[in-house]
Amino acid sequence: MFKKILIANRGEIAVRVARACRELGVATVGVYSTTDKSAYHLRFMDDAVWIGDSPPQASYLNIEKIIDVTKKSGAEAIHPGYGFLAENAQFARACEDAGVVFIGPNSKALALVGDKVASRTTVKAIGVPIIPGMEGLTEEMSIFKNMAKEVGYPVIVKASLGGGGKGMRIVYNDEELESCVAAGRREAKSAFGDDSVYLEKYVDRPRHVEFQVLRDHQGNVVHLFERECSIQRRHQKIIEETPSQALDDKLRAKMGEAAKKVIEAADYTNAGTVEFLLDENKNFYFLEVNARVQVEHPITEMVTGVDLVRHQIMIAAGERITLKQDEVSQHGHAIESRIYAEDPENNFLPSPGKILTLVEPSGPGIRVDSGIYQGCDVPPQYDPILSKVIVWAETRSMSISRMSHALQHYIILGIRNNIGFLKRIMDTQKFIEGNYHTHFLDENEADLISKHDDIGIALIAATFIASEKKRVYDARAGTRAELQKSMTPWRELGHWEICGH
Amino acid sequence: MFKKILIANRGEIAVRVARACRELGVATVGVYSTTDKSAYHLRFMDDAVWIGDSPPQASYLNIEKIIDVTKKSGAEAIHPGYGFLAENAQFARACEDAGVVFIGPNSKALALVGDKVASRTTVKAIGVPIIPGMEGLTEEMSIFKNMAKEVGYPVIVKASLGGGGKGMRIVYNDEELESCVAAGRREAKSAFGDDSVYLEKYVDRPRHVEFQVLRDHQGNVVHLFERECSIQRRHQKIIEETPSQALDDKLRAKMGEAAKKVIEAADYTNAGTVEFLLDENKNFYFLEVNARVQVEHPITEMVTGVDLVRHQIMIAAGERITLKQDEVSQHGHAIESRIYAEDPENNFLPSPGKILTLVEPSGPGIRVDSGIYQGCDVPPQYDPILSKVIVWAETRSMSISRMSHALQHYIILGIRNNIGFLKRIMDTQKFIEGNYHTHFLDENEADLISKHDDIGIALIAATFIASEKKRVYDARAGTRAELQKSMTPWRELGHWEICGH
Amino acid sequence: MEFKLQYFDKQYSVTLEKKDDLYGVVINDEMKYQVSDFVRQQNIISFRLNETIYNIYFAEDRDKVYVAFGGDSFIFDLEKRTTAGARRPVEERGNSVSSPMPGLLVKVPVSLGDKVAAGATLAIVEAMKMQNELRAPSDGIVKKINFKEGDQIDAFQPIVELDIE
Amino acid sequence: MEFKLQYFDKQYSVTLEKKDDLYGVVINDEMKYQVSDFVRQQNIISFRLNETIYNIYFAEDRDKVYVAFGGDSFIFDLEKRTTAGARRPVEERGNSVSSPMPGLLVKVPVSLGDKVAAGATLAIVEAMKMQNELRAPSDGIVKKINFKEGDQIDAFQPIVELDIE
Repeated sequence: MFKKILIANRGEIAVRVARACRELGVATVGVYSTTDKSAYHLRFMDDAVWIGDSPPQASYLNIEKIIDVTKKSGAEAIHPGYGFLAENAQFARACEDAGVVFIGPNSKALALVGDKVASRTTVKAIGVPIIPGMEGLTEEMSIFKNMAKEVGYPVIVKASLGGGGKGMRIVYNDEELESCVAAGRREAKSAFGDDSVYLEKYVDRPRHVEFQVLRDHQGNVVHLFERECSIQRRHQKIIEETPSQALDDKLRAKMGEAAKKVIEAADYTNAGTVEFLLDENKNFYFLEVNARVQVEHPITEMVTGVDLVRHQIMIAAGERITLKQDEVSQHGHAIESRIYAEDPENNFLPSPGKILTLVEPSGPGIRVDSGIYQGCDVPPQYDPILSKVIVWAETRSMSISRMSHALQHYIILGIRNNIGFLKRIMDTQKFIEGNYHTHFLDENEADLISKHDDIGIALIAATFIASEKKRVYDARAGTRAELQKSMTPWRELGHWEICGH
Repeated sequence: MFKKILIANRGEIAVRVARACRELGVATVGVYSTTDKSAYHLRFMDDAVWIGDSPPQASYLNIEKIIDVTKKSGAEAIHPGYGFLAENAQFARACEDAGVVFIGPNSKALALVGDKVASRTTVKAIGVPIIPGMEGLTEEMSIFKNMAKEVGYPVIVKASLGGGGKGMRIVYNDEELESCVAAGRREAKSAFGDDSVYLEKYVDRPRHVEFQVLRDHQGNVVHLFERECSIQRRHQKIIEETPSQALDDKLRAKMGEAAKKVIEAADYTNAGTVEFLLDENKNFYFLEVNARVQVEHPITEMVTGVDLVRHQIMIAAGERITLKQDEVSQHGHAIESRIYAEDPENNFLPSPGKILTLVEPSGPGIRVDSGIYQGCDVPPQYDPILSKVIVWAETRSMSISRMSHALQHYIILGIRNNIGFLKRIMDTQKFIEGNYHTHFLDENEADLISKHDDIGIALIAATFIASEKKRVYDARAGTRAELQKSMTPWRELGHWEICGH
Repeated sequence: MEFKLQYFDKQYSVTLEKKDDLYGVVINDEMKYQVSDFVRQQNIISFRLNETIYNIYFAEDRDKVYVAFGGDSFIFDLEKRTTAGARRPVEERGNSVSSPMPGLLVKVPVSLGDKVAAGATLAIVEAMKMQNELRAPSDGIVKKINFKEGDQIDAFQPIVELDIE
Repeated sequence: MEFKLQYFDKQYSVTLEKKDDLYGVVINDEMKYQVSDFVRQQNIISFRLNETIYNIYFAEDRDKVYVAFGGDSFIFDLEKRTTAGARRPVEERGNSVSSPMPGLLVKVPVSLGDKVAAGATLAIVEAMKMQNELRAPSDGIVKKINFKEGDQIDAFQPIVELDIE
């Protein structure tokens, strides 16, 4: 096992990795940008090194600097978390060149799965279904047109590299096709530095179901079942659950085996996720491989009892997976909700700022993976994810009830956040029934924005706070005698602070 | 299901019960004494009622008042938690008389299991082993003497009612017997209002292993495996784990069946725990039935996935247990540590007071059931338990590592507490080996008190805080000009607050 | 005693009146409550309304009161809003664009003196990986550019100002 | 610059000296450290010692500093102790008994003028379900009883005072 690991990330995932390390007896080196010098994740590290200015390019994406501080610190391995450099094959290669272990897939597998067109070809060759569409890159508009005709409209144009909806366009007819391809190229170029796009059949109202796989350097491979991630806003998952309501045991076993075949075909090592789309007739199609620990990994940990981050580290250290496929099983039900610094009442605009009050939910079956503390600043430079609430319960309905109450009792004041929005999803009949798809939020967003039915209660509380603010303000402004004469709300209303039972 | 439940308790267990209620959609009524008017548990209740002055007798033990406020509140049932009135058969009867459901065993079973001598007789009759000793009460010293001779010294004198070591005396020879019986009687009288004592063979260095049982009003019964509670200080459990290292599957099944037979023989309903002693030759003996939800119930919840408090409420509401014995299993390993307001460095003296800083551990597999918040007062009138840390992990060794780190990162400042003491137990080779017994702490206590090897680090931190206190103090005392002249440590040392990377 | 609070663009007038142990609360002459048993601790205020005790976390910050209830959090402004700090649609500002969120000024694709049409992109601001395009509220000529690309900007500060004929 | 801190009955003298970016810390002329990179936030202080950054939660309260490290918490007294608030064995007090913890005075089994032997129980104080017997430090005569049964008492307040011949 490693003696020291550098964690090249920030926020909740850096904390998550640090916890795994300390339980393994591995020392940790944290890194931080200028704006992050008092960031939460540093409280969990044995050492902390400054790696550059606040913009990600200058620090968390600065490959040379990160390799350099890793060597200086004596760390033998780097855990990249998710985002930033996690799926950057160039970074993985730089680690290999520097003699540092990259805790993730080998750079060759990473490059392969990062190229969507190449991975489609690989996957098709082993007989795992893919969405009908182009299997090579081209600049020829006529090939796009023919392919669209062949698979039938609607079709979708996607960037070959990258994800997160960038470069993606749904096309409904021949007329739109050319301009959509051009727009997709521009967006892809600016987001990923490469303007390659391809086209495939657009699957309407699919479910997004992914399988978690682990594979060690000895070739042992095991899948840890599925996660359903169909609750998405602008192609961004915000709620995930497992088991999926869409699978029965037979389909689950079939998809699990397909996921393992994909990982083996790519000669992929470490933890990886094989994403599938499931159409309304329960046909599944390979989508892509996520070559990192995922934001939603905790729900798999909750139902299988397998610590994924610890397994990542152990596999990277050359250890064998001792789990056997027939020994892992799903136990109970888990849901994750992602807490973002964004304002659902104002078009989900980012909301950086200072967290004035923070109270996390706790209790049986509740886990909070957090990257914030009371008093911290949430900087505008990085991803708006603040934390994740993960619940486990015996049944799906208890799990939903637990999540709803956990969210209701999660207090983040000072910045706007999506907690109420997430809670309303939990309370929605369609979600409770489990019959949803990736367009669920788009179709229901209006109903999920707060109606402020309870604003009266909030106003009562705020008014009493305001009355005391005014009293304190008046007391500062005037002398004692003047205060006696003035009709402050305080004296008029009496002192209510200490009144008790 | 009930619509509203009154929770006749305080602290972490009142919070635990309130969480179970809200997830079931049941409204809660909390109660509080005068000193508890800002207590943590009230934050989790839908309503809160004052029930009397601070001494327990005036409030949390005030049967008449509690029944009265229950009726007035419209609550249909009372959950008593543990301690206070939880095992008071008179209270259970008063509930029955008032037409309120007591969430616990029926009063007849409660009275039976509360009487240790009567329950020994019941248990012996069904063929479950008991420790050899007296099976009836007597004032005759000669009967005590003959029984001691029959079973052989050492013997133990115990109070017939009550527990917690009160009235208990270990006797090594004939000469001590009479005075020990007399002392036991006095203590029992003062603790439980009844001076009945009895005598049994003293089992040296036993392990304390208990089985959790659930039984519904339809007669369905299931056990949820064992908890090992041998880490005790003055007969008070402080660390519990499951599975026990002392049992193999065969012995586990045998003891589980014995536990169910005991519960059935007493016609016991709801959740109950059958306690056994296990001697060095793995013989087990019935000890007593704990007729309540126990402090250590969460570790059973963690390894079986069964929510015990929810089951208590469901059983009390007349619902059937749907769990089948062959469907419940133990998954992974769980440990609980009890956090007390007591000072290990000063003979474990209670340490009430104000909590100035509170940071709870969190992360995968960590659950904190707490009864405190930052800024709260821990009153001197009640039990010193502040909270419980419960961890789960795949294996026992990972579970111990997780607990050790969770304790290390549990911050309670303002009052003294036993967190460091508990952490040192986790780090002890003997505990890690799993080969321990109920005298473990007595035999190792000296090694578990802090040696202050790290006091240097604490002193560095404290000194820098002190230097700033002095600076602020000086700044207040003098004018700005005087401050310039005086040699404060602050100016001498420079301003270090804002210095960063 | 009357208090004025604002949530987004909505004004609330709240009157408090004490009668014995009860407080009468009237909001906008519509919603009426009788509350009692106020207890305030460091960051939580509790009160009774009918058969329920509400425990409500709050925070204060200059002219704002933050209140959490039922999963939602409310930010109330206590005083009349000045332009800075106000949150109103960019279109309302007439002759300038500003960002509704603090962030990095990524691009200003116009120059002084440029003639722009309503809806043209005048600036792109990025925060938390989200880019926001700020568009001209009406036809006009670029009169003033207050920041340069790469600047960190606050919310509601005019970035580009137009001359509107 | 020297600071005096006390932990239980143990005195620590800590000197801080600043050299460039480092602080030299010497404790009781024995333990020597070179620390750097101090950052203080609301309730946490961090500093570097060799290759480790320590993040240490603290609290302050009048003349005390509370520090948590490695699971243990330390309460340091900053000023010379007065009798009240000091924690020293009851026996040292000579002619009176007091409780080392706040609690309820359950019993005073002696009366004014009683002659008592060393080790006799003079008072029983209960806190958190634990009873503590306070015993006479030496032979003597009961001179003063400062509280009555049922009183709530603070730590280190003389409860029963003796005349010692």
